[in-house]
Amino acid sequence: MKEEYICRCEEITREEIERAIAEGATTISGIKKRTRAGMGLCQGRTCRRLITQMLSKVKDPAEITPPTSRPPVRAIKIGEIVEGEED
Amino acid sequence: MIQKTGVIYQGYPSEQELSKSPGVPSDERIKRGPVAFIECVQEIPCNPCEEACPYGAIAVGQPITNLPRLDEKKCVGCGACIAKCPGLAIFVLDGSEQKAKISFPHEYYPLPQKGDVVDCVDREGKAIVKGIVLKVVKSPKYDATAVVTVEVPMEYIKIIRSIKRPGRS
Amino acid sequence: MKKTAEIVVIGGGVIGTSIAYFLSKKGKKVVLVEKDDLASGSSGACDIDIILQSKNPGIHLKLAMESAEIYKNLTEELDFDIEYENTGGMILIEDEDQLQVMREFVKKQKAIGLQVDLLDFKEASKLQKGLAPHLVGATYSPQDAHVNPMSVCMGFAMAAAKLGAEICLDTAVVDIKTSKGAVKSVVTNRGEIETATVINAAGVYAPEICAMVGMSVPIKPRRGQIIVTEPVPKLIMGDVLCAKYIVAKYNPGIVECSDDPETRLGVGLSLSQTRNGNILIGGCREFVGYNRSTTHEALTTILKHATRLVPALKEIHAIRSFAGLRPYTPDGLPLLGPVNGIEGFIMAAGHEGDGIALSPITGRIISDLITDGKTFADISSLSPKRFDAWGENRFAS
Amino acid sequence: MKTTEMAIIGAGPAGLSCAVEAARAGAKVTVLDENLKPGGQLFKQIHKFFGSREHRAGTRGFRIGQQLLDETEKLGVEVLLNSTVYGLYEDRLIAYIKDGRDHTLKAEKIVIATGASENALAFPGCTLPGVMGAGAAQTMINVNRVLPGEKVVMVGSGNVGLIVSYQLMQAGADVVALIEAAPKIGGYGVHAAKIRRAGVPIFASTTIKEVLGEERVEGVITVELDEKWKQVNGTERQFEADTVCLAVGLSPLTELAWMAGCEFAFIPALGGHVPIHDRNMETTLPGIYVAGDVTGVEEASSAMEEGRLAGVAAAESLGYIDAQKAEELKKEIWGRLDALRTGPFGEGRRAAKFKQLSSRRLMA
Amino acid sequence: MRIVHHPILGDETRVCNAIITVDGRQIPAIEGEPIAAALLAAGIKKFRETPKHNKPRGIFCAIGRCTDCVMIVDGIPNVRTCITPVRDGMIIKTQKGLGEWSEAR
Repeated sequence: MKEEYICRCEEITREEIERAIAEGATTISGIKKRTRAGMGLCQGRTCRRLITQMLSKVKDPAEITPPTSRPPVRAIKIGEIVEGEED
Repeated sequence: MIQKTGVIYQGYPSEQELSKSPGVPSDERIKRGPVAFIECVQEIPCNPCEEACPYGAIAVGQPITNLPRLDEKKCVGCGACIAKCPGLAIFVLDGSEQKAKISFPHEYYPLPQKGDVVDCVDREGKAIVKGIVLKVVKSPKYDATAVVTVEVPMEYIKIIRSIKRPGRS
Repeated sequence: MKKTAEIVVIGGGVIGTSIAYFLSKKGKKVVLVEKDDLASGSSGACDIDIILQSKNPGIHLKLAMESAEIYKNLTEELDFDIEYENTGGMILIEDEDQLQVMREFVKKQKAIGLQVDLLDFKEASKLQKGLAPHLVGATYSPQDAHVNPMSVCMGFAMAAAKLGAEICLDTAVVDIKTSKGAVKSVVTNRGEIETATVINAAGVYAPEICAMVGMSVPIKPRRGQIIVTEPVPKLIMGDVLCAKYIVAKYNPGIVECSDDPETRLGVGLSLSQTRNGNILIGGCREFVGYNRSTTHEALTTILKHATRLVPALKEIHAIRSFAGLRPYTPDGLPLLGPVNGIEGFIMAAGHEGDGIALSPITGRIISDLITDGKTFADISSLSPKRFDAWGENRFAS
Repeated sequence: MKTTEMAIIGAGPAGLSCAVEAARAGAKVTVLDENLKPGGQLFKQIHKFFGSREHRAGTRGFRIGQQLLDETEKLGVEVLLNSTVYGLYEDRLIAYIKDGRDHTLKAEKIVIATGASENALAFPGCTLPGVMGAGAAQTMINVNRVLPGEKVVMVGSGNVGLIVSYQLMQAGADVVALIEAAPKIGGYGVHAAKIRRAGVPIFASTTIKEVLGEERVEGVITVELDEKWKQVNGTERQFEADTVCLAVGLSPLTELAWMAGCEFAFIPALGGHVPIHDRNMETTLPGIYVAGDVTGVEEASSAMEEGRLAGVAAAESLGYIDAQKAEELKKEIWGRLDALRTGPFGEGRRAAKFKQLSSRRLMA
Repeated sequence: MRIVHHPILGDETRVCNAIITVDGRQIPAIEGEPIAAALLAAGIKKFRETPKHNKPRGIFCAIGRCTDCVMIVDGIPNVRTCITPVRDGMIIKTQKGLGEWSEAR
């Protein structure tokens, strides 16, 4: 049987996330710290919901909030950020 | 596979659901000549059929989730509602002659041509009988939805609802 | 339910977990309480560098060097991959003035035994691709290294747990009870823990814990903002800082009152690349209380500074930014050891940006102090007692 | 830094409808969208919409998109395309990239109309090329006119799964099966009936056990689920397929609202955590509004109504509409929204929306 | 495969007016369409190999969020092909792992 990837970017499997939950992770950032799930190129935008579902077995889903949202919400070329608007 | 009957299990309405639907005309009416047959059995917020009918034969009213009610006396089977229904759920049946005529919306490429002998399918897409295409109506008002009329033996009037997509076995 | 512990460690960052580990190793029965999750404060919002050459020559550098020694074998010792890598590191120098300062800095560091050299631009360019041509040189030390700070926390905590420590997450300390000038118990939102010894390793929140025993310490949060890039093939050789970083770190007064955002925000380059390929671009140093928001001004200022020194970064995508609070102290040194007036209350906080570098040695020092009453070096300059007068003055005002 | 009275983030059905209402009242409106073309997801909707005349029912989605664009143009709304908003900072400062440069925009009123994104599903083989979102496939066939595959297994029987199945067939593909984990079909029966009579089998209480193939999708093994959602051994079926489309729901794209500091409520029926708003679509932060799927996943018609509501309310608070007139307009819009949220499919959302609207009061 | 005839959208009116080179192979494309669309039209489904397990990936979300479809475009890795428009003469390479930076850049 093939691997079942939850975090597509960092190639983190369902088993790895289950292990992190068993180790005491109760938040999405807790999973992130322990497995790297959600730290990849897409920043958890694809796997967050799947992880929330898995966490909801140990925690009320109402309390599972996304990790702090910080800019940039899209991958932005650094060269474009430093190229400020013309005054 | 789906065991239970009814639209939420089979994906199309059961005989029972249709018999209770206010959009379904009586058998007698179907025998008298072309009439709309509305297979809309869930209360969804939608009413273009009401406006589509130039004869005022379809009523939804308020709230717009009411099931469309067909006034089979007013309906002349003109088919203006067929292409207007966003759910492609309205058919026109004509049981007044020896063979049944069934009109239905069609949105696949290519369109069948008048005179084509086609595989006619039931609500599950099963090819039941061969039929002849009598008419293919396209109109700018229909916005790319064609209305196709096929002729099949009378016993299939309440069974046949479409044709096999062209080029599919 | 009331429980008892030989020692209660407050804080699940790199300092608290390290102390819990070293104490457990010495057979102490430790309970670590953390109000959130491991590495939720500064340890989870910082860079990955263990830099020796940025440390002030003196006790600071000495501790960092001892700590670096422990790091070398820590992955094996903890049986946990902390992503340690001896990468080396450099400090970029932009002009003659900076060169002057760095020359002195290097001389003193060498005297203490750090391997560090001054390189000219050509030599520096060989080690680090993509440098801006206006740079005049760099200092280089092969002793600098990387770890994953979150893994360090996890590794220490799990190793401590294996040795019998109890790690209580989601457990906030609400009070510390004392009697006749000695610690009696720690009260948490999940119950009371009787203990005679409590270690305050709460980082930027250490002052809150101190307040519970009526004590005041001059630790204050200093915000740093860091930008994370997409993972890219190896581009950054190790830790890359700029001389300005050193200036910003040790001269908070200069930075605050400037009109130039780069100076006002205390912007200095701090570049490193994680094992996964993400480049961390820092940073700045601001006093804005406990505000952990990021700002557009810092984002653009940090990136402008970074791309001025390493233009190759321009082609890379930023995927995230974050802010962390460093526990700043007025003399740039942590508060380690017992305090006056409250027996059994021990400080281990105030490492500012050096918590990662000093984590293992702090664990060792505190465990030494508790079990033996002394440690390998004279750390009197780190004693919290040095700020006793500060506290009194503060109460007076 | 640029300034405007009203900034709308997202030029989809909600954002454009909002812009039209506010601009009609006289407000200076700037719409930002990261895409090269405005319209959001409307341009891939080639089916006729449901609803009433006011919702432009019976009109195909992409034509509604074109009509909205024409209106915004006529009203002189500034639409900044290819403008990627990447941050919403304190003091209502919007940071975005356009034409390879960093820009900032400060607005008195901000409307977040960022829509929703498709949920993923994990199963062995879920990362193989050929497994994709149903919306992704829809974009490919209807916008880019490229067929992602020829034999498709569709996962999910909500309206998206049903409609995209139909459209894949219109584009020339075969849908070999549609599977649904729940015991019954989730979307409208009329959509299901369309694909059933085209010969698509629908398997309820069924999920994917494994997708076959090493380099790309070559087949799909499905398995049935019991009442406890456990896989039942021996019920496997194998399909030859080159594509698997996932239509397992949408989640509101709330990142900017979180970043701005809006308060959220947890309402599963709307897709999870959604920003709390009042009857003016204003969030818990004064001057910051939300509209459309970002407030909870519904469909384009309600998104447009919510956009209008936000447009009227924001224009009112900017002083372009007097209170009485605004009240009338809002009442009309609410009447239409309420109508959309009736019937067996709408009641749940209506209740959920009520909960969302009451959250602010509960918090206070 | 391109959809030439469509019952709702009508016949395709655009023509291929660009050539892009994918792993050395020239394929026809339409200026301005997403790179990913041109690749699918040419039957290419695998866009990259993952860093950890070298597994194939292709299009997944098509809106630039999931980043599964990234490739090396004109020497720059991690370019999201689903939202990057085609320009005539683009050089595209299947990305292996984190990809590599072209010196020519």
